[in-house]
Amino acid sequence: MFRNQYDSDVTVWSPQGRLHQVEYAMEAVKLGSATVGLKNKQFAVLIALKRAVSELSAYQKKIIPIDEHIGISISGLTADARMLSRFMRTECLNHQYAHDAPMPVGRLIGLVGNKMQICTQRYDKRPLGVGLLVAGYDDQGPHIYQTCPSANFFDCRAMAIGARSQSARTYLEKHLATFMDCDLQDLVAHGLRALRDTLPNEVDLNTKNVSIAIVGPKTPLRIADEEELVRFLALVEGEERRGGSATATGDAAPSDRDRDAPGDEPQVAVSTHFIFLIW
Amino acid sequence: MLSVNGNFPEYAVPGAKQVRFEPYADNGGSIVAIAGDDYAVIGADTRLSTGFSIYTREQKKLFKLSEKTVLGATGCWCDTLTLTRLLSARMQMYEHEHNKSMSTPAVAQMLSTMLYYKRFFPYYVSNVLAGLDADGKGCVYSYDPIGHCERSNYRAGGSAGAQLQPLLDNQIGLKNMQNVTEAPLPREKALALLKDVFISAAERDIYTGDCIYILIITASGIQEEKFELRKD
Amino acid sequence: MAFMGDMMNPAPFWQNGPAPGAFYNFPGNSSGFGPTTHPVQEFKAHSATPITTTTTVIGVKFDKGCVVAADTLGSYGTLARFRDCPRITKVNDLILLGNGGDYADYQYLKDIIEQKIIDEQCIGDGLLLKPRSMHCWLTRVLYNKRSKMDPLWSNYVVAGMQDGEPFLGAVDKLGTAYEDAAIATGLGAYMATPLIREALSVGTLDEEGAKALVRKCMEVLFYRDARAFQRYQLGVVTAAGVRIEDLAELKHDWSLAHMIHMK
Amino acid sequence: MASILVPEVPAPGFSFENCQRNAFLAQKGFPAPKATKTGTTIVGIIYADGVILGADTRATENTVVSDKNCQKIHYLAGNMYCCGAGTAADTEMTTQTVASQLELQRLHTGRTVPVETAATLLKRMLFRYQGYIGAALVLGGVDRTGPHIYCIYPHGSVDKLPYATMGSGSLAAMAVFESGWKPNMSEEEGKKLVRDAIAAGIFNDLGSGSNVDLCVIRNTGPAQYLRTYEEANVKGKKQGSYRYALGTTAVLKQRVIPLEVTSVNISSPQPMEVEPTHSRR
Repeated sequence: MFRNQYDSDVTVWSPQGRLHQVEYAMEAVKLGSATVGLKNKQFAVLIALKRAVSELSAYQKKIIPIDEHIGISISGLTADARMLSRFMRTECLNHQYAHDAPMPVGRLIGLVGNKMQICTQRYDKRPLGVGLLVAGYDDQGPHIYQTCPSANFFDCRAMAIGARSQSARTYLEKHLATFMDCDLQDLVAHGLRALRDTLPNEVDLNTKNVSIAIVGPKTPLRIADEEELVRFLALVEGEERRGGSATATGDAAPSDRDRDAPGDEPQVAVSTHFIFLIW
Repeated sequence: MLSVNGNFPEYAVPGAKQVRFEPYADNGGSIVAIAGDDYAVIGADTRLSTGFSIYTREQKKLFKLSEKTVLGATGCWCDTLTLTRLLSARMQMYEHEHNKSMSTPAVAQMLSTMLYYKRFFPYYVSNVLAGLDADGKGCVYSYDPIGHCERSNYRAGGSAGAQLQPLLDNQIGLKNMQNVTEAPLPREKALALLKDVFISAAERDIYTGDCIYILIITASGIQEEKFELRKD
Repeated sequence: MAFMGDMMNPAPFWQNGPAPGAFYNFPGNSSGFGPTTHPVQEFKAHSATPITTTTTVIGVKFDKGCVVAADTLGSYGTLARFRDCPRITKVNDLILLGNGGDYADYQYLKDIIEQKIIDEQCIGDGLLLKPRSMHCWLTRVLYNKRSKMDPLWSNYVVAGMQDGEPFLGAVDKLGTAYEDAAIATGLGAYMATPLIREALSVGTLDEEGAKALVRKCMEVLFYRDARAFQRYQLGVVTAAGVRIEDLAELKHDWSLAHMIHMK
Repeated sequence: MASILVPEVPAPGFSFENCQRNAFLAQKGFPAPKATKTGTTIVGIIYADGVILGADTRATENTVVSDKNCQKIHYLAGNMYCCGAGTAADTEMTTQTVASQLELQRLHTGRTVPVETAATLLKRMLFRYQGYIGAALVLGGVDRTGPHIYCIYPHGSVDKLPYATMGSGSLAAMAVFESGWKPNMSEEEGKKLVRDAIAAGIFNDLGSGSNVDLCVIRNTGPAQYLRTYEEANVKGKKQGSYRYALGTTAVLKQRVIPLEVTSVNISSPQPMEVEPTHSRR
């Protein structure tokens, strides 16, 4: 089933100047459960919503540690994410081996971007169907990066990707100004609230479906264990939920607000960001 | 053609001459490791030297590989540096793949494999690995440069290893003694013994001296200690 | 045709004297005839010998930075051949690099390092290579070359500011790396380090004290090292950046010579 | 010619009879045993009224210290001493040989032997043996022509200098002299400088170690040998006790051999004539 006749192959342009296969790949990100990343002056935090495929299965891992100072949370094709995370881990190890210093986060993202770009330009390859939120800490402080199947990457202060993540972004945008100066507890609380906004009303965050990773100065990347999760979840427990966000199909309505997140809205965002942005 | 050879004695002509490149160096240093029931102590001197001169008096030769494992390595320092870097990279890969940190016996086995991988261009390193095993018992592994591995409770290695091992055999192994009862070695005694044997080594081995850097591995973590030796 | 030597089996480039005319065809000198003490051409001949060489490079740490000094003589065997071989370079605002040993190998590696820095600047993320990373990278490069039995025949001294603290490290041609507050390579390892260690044992130095100490060491080396030279470079790295001073000329005093009489 | 009554006087000098055998053995893979080398720092300077010699006290066999407090400043004559580096036996024997020759010379002439005589004897001896006697010496002394320091190399070459160093720590010591020596130093300054030079060797050269020995030879008065002028390195204090309880060593075998004692009466023979005061033994 083709949406139109210009999407048979990654290398075929549409007359509007779009690469439909790449745009379809962007859609894959939205199939994954939501994940939120945000930072203050010291820490970068990833919060992800885990899904269980069935009652019988375990919750799918969403956050992958890359190095002592970098972690990623994924949305989209897990297998693609595993390939990418393996690449990132190798790069970090190589950098540590040759330079006796942790890989700067921005440079790692640059390499990931280059790697992902190759398969958007060759007919015998397919774009990766996964979006990443990368949290890292280096000499320049904490970082949150977002990468897309289109091989774009963005340096963000806060970001959310995945199913129904528009609601989380709305929350993040609203509170963006407060993040930089709040402490770690509040930062996590903000993240949890943002993530909770993506949930249907009948579901709430619990220790089983939430995963939190924190990285900061003298704090190697740590994925919160059950005990810590309980403490973090207690921060937002019982709060009134903003609600209304959780429509079953996710963020269908295109919006101009989330210019930081081209990945989510191919129809609008890609045409402005992906194709004409020169990095 | 005139043959000059044979008519004149062969004088060595000074000046620029071809030097055979020697890829190994002996940078000296000694290690002693002692394991107890719930601890392991490992110490190495901090003198890095070549020939008759000292590179530095404060080179730590112990590498914390994890919370439970410490590697002491002496010999050819450039090989040591490379080996330990590779080892920690491999350990991180293990951690990523298995989602847990490596146990001391696992590190011990991997080190053996990594050494044997270079069987015909070996790492010229004397390794002694100390740590706690899966049951929390202290353990010591010692190696030859090409990967032979042996678990024991005490071991001396490096430039004064041959002088210190008999002393440890006697004091800890209670070899060749009568009317002695084997009792678990308390930590304080092990530490005192380790310092004492290094004092003796510094007396007689020119490559051992300056300072001992000691790590004490227990279930609650790794403690550091330093102890001065003679500087000549 | 005797003076031509063995055309099929030419001698190595440098061997005790000018090979082309073979003036010095003394026995025992392998540029000539007959069996030699070592094979002239081995199966896989690498740069087994340094050709144009430089001597000592000294590095000293003081309270707020490091000083590195080296003279500018390039020796061609026993010949004092090149008199202007600078071998202290600024790598970036954090790193000062000194070298001693084969000069060609140094120039080769210097070009690579310079390109590495340009590449980094092109990324434009404002991050600078730090001395510890530079030190580690050099160690890897030199170790890899030695493992191929094709060494870069030189020693490096890396000085710099690592996160606000002075850093001083050395690497030799094998990839033997260490850090210390007093580093000297070549003959300086025997003659300069005793003086520097003695000075440091008294207390930490300030910048002027460290510079004076290094100048004294250069003078002593000039008296005793046959491959040393009176013109030298001195570089300082502090939090303010890297500064390489203009070539300095040693003051030397030979009045002592008049006191020496064999009778 | 030789008999028990008239033993043959051995030929003076070294015996070379095993040289060929040893060369053959070495070729077959049995090298000669290693001699003790004193990887050493020895120095000497001229100061205002005399000379000061200095030495460390470590002797090594390869990388093992074989003597922690050996003596490297050897007596030659009352007015001169000689520091030795290289093969321990060679330095000791060479200086002893020359010392006896100097004493004979002194008795023969009835005068203080000049330092130059010692230097000449030493260099002749070393040159004759073409470096096979591995003695590197710093000779210092005073005579009627003033203070002298000679530096004598194993092959027999000689330097006469105001300050000299030898041995594996010679570069470290020379660095100290090059930066600190000046003409007409006082005795205190001189001793300090020599101590510093030896200390530089002790701490920076692995072949040198332990203590500093000095020997001050003044133009006036006798030489002053300052054995252990400074204990540069003190042995660390042991924390444990390493005494063994009685009975720790196993007795493997025990055998009692009874001694048969038989008493014999010895009667002393009667002397021919008895001297009341002297008795012969």
